[in-house]
Amino acid sequence: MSSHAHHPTVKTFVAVWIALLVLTAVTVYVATLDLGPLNPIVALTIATVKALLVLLFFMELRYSTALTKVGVTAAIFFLLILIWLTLSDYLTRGWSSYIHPFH
Amino acid sequence: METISHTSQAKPNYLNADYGLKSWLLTTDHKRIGILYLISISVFFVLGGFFAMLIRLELLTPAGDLVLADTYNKLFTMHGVVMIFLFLLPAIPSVFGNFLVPMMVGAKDLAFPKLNLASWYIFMIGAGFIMYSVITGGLDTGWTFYTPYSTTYSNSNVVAAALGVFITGFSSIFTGLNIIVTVHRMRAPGLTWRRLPLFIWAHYATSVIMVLGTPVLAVTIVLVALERLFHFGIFDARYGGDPLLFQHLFWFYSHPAVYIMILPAMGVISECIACFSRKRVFGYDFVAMSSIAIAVLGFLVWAHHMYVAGISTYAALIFSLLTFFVAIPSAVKVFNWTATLYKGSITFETPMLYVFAFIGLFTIGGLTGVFLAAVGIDLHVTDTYFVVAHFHYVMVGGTVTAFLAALHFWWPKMTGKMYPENFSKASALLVFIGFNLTFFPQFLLGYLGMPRRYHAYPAEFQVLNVLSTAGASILAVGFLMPMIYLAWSLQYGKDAGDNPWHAAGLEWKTSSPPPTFNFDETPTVTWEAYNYDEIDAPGGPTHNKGVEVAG
Amino acid sequence: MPDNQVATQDLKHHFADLEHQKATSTFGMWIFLITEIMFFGGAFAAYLVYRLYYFNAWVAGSQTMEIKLGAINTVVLICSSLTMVLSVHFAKLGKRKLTAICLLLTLLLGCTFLGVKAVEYHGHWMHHEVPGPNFHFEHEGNYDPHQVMIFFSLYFAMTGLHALHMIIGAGLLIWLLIFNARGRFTPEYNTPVEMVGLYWHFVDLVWIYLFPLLYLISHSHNG
Amino acid sequence: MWEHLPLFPARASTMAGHVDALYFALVAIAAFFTFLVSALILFFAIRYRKARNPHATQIHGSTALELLWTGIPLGIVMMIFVWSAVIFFMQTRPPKGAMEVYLVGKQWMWKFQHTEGQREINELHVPAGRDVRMVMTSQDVIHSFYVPAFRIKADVLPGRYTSTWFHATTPGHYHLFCAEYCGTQHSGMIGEIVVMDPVEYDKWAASGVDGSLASAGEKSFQHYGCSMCHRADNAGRGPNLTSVFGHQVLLDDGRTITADESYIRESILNPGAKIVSGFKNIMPTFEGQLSEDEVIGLVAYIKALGNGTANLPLPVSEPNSGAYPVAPKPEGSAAKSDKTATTPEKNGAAKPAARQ
Ligand code: HEA
Ligand code: HEA
Ligand code: HEC
Ligand code: CUA
Ligand SMILES: [Cu+2]
Repeated sequence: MSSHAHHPTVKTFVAVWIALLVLTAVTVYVATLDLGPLNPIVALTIATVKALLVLLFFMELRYSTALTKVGVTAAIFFLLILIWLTLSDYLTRGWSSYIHPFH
Repeated sequence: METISHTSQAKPNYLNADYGLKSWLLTTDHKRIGILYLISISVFFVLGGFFAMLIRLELLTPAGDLVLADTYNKLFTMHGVVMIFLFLLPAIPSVFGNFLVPMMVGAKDLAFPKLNLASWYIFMIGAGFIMYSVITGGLDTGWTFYTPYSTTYSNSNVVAAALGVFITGFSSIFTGLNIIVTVHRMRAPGLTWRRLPLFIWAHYATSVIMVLGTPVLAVTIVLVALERLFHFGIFDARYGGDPLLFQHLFWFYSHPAVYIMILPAMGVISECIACFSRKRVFGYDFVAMSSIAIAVLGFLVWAHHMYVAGISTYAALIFSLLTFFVAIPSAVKVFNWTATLYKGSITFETPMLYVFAFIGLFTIGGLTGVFLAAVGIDLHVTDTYFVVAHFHYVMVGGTVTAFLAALHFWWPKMTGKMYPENFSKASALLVFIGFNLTFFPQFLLGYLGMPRRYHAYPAEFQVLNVLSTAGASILAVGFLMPMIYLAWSLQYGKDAGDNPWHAAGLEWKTSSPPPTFNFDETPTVTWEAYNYDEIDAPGGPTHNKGVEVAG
Repeated sequence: MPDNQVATQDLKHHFADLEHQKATSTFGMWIFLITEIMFFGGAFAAYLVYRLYYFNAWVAGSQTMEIKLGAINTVVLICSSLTMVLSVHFAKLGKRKLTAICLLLTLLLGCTFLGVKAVEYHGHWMHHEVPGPNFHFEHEGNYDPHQVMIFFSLYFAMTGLHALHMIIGAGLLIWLLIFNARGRFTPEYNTPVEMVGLYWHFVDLVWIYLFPLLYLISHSHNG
Repeated sequence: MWEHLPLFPARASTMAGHVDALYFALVAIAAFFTFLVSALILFFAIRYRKARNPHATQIHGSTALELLWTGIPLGIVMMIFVWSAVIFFMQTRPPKGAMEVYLVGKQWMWKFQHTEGQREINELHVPAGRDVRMVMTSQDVIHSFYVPAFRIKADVLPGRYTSTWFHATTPGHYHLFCAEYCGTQHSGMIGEIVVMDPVEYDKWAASGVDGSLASAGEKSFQHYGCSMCHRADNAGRGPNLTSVFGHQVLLDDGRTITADESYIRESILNPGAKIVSGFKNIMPTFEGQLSEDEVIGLVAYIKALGNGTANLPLPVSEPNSGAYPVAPKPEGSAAKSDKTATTPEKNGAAKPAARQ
């Protein structure tokens, strides 16, 4: 697509809508398979694709100013900070700081 | 810009534009809303100060014989909650940010005036809930609401207070949102980012924290309330919940929140120090960027409040390392302010005295923060009076001092009147002496091992506590005086003229008090920030016509 | 910039022109949505921590979720997003009637979502799966029922907050319908429709993550 | 006079010196920068006051200076970080073979249990010159175990064990404070640490106790029927607990964790929380049936099983036959089961067992 003055058409919306429905069907189907640790990865990847479709087309982020894009990226960045640094505690608690007296 | 009339009262301004209570309560003028905030937070400051004085009185004797233990616990909790959520967080951004940001960027108002008024109402409703909790038996969880005490064991009115904090949070979010959008979208022509006053940079950084941090506090509080009302178990060890998760989420907001408190104060200092040394702020770019750096790095250090709380050793080390980084931009600011004085032409009006006090006290407060950042030391002094001293040095010695600087500096702008210089200097001195006497002994107490939130304490700590209480009494007088003489000056103060300080900045290029829409005509900016050389140059440049030029 | 735009009742005094006003509002709305990201983000962080810690309980809890109802609701929300985006589209074209129809459809779909959610909540209620003293959970699997309760706590907190946002959204839609009926939206001035649209899509977006996290990702594990 | 105005806390542990040294360094740095900044401000204020310098000279800044005053503080804080991290590792990693004291905090008192069997409330006797590790939990809210003279502090949490350790150097009486706000009598939740001469301490520890903590645990183990499922011949429905403590345990979700006190505690109170690989979640929860003291006894007992200083009650095997070869330290096998895992050699040797 061209400049930001160009707004999506009804056709784009319907296409995105269909894509979303298809992805929903896929993710529900995949959930019935046992892929082990891949299950959450697949499901979240699909969710992220769906989220991006909504963000970029329905919410027209694709046609928004750079500033808006930076803002959304920043929010996601800080959310990841929250999750990542919190997990830095939870995931290392097991590396017991406590000595193993019997080694 | 119109020419200056020396009887600015005759000019229509935002104060005399309209009369009656309704014209204030339904105003969308950012200046009037700023005044509404000023009145509200002053009330809460006195209330919080009242609780503080009762705390200090109680601690005069080791036995804890003035009030009951429960009462004492409620006192410091309500002192903390009122001071933080109802006074210090909104103090500078909601009063001076509101009043000055649109003028400094040359706009008629904030981007969303109705939202701005709504913020004030939301703030007052939230404050209402907190006050309700105070009246109906108080709150005794500490301002930190730690679980599982707050969710399960406390008998006080936690839900109302939590709701209050939740609601005031939205006021903060909306203020931040308004400031961000205003700075991006409402700047006058020619006012590029690098021409913005440092006050704006500081408020911009503050607003980013407000917008990104406060929602996390909000959802945490929702979970606490659900836990307390319906026993959700998310933070309750009896159900396998982890109380530390609450602390993570709480401090994810509340550490950045301390920068919500200090960054606007730093903005004030930059404005005042430039004006009273008649100089551009040394290293403008670095001071501006350090505000942003503080805002960003401030989100990475929260668990330094939890070193001994049971987090993993490795996490503690990571957070300690990151905490040291966040100290650096503050250091950059302190050095740049100091360098600004070099070869200045310095005068000692009251705001400048507060600036000097700020730099000294903030340096001590900040450097003791570095003590706390060092995990090895924090292990000993956390939850002692050392921490209490640290945060009063940054919050009272820092932010409240800067608030007073701002109040004196922009008082003529807001009211058109001068405050009495002699009284104000005397009170600045009292604040400085009283403050140090109150809180310096607490560093010693802390290292000696006196835990905080103690209603009674071993007798050997008494002497230092008596000193602290004595200091607090002096401090109270120091804080009382401005309230009296500023109120007095509304009636009897000298007319200030439009720009008594010959200060730079767009807010001074309109009349004092400003007209309702700030500028008769949207200004076009062609000069750099802090162009004191041009202002003070004989004859001054055209854009400065009308301002009396010194020398 | 001199004010060369025809001043309408819609232009607030402190903006240069309508375009300026609209750009500002849009940006403000995005900032608000950023706060929303962080708001739900806090709950997501809690969810993640406990899923890592209490995996078995998460599997057990998640397997009692009705995937069918969740999937139906996902489809309902996606459809409502389409109708919402169309109402914005038609509002921009000044087609009042089509706007109204699309808004109404969005509202109906929103209510459907809430209705289905209510059915699910009712089911959990009947099965004593609502956290609190009456919580009771007995299924196959190696898990600790306490931890399953935490799963349900987060489930209710997250879907509840999401539903609350939906209710607010429904209120906003009604408000838009009234304003639209009064003919307040024109091709020049339709900012409110667009703003509510952004909000509605955001609420949809939250659900796009809630659905797999709560219903799907632990479904096929039979720990 | 200094009794009324103490300015520095007593130094009664090996840690105190380390912490104080860093503290003094920080005080020096803080004083240096505070005086530097104040002196510069004062000097500039006087030298460049308007009366003396009516016209300011505009200076935009200096990148060299900026780098200098970013770099120097950065260098300083990085040094502090390393130094403090070293101290922190000392503070958080108890040395091997430390004797152990169990602590249960509750609103508003401290309950201690020595492995030798002594119980105390709000008063803790410890020997000078030995490493002491505290294993702590809370019955209700969060408390914090704080001994200023030792420069140590650690929060005491409900639902799990936290730990800290110290090596007292000087006999005497020291404050014990609760440093985490815990409700009405938070400031009343104070106690005393009595540091004793080691010989005195051993005497004290041995007097008037009817069996060690582990032996109390052993009794509970039988009383609550644990022995029905946990048997040394691996014939029970539960895992053999002989060499669990301090070892890696494979869980059924694939994770491996080290069995520390918190894990044992959780296994007893929330058996479903972590399931041992190859077993079913059939162990009933003992939450609500066991007091924290009994849990501690059980933990001490299972610990003793782990290092071979105690045996599972096992009718089919002769006692003390070394039937549990997994135990890495056979040292205890000669002793009766009331000698615990945690008694270090020197302590064990000094223990005048006959005086009971
Ligand atoms: C305005 C509020 C404010 C500000 C600005 C700060 C600033 C800092 N704070 Fe503080 N802090 C609080 C408010 C604030 N704090 C509060 C309220 C609490 C307690 C909450 C509670 O528990 O109730 C707290 C608690 C607290 C703790 C936890 C203590 C504990 O509970 O155990 C820690 C630990 O790292 C810490 C560190 C810091 C650091 C490193 C800074 C830094 O940002 C400081 C940076 C500044 C400087 C460093 C000074 C200037 C520099 C120089 C002059 C140059 C030389 C510098 C060097 C050589 C480094 N603070
Ligand atoms: C903005 C924040 C702020 C401010 C301004 C203050 C100001 C003061 N604080 Fe505050 N304080 C906190 C934030 C703040 N505090 C927080 C967050 C805590 C932690 C709470 C917790 O643990 O949960 C705390 C805790 C705290 C404690 C520790 C309590 C404990 O742990 O047991 C103490 C003890 O001395 C104390 C004292 C004071 C004093 C003497 C002042 C003085 O500066 C106040 C002086 C001001 C006035 C007195 C009002 C104005 C004066 C007048 C109108 C004159 C007339 C009035 C009288 C004569 C009464 N505070
Ligand atoms: C009904 C049988 C049964 C009883 C009674 C029982 N347990 Fe267990 N226990 C088990 C089973 C099965 C497991 C392994 C599955 C698991 O981890 O929950 C286990 C696991 C454990 C573990 C973790 C062992 C490891 O290898 O990691 C400990 C510790 C433990 N039990 C202690 C006790 C104590 C103490 C008691 C008595 C208060 C007790 N058990 C009573 C069946 C039982
Ligand atoms: Cu226990 Cu404070
Ligand atoms: Cu902090």
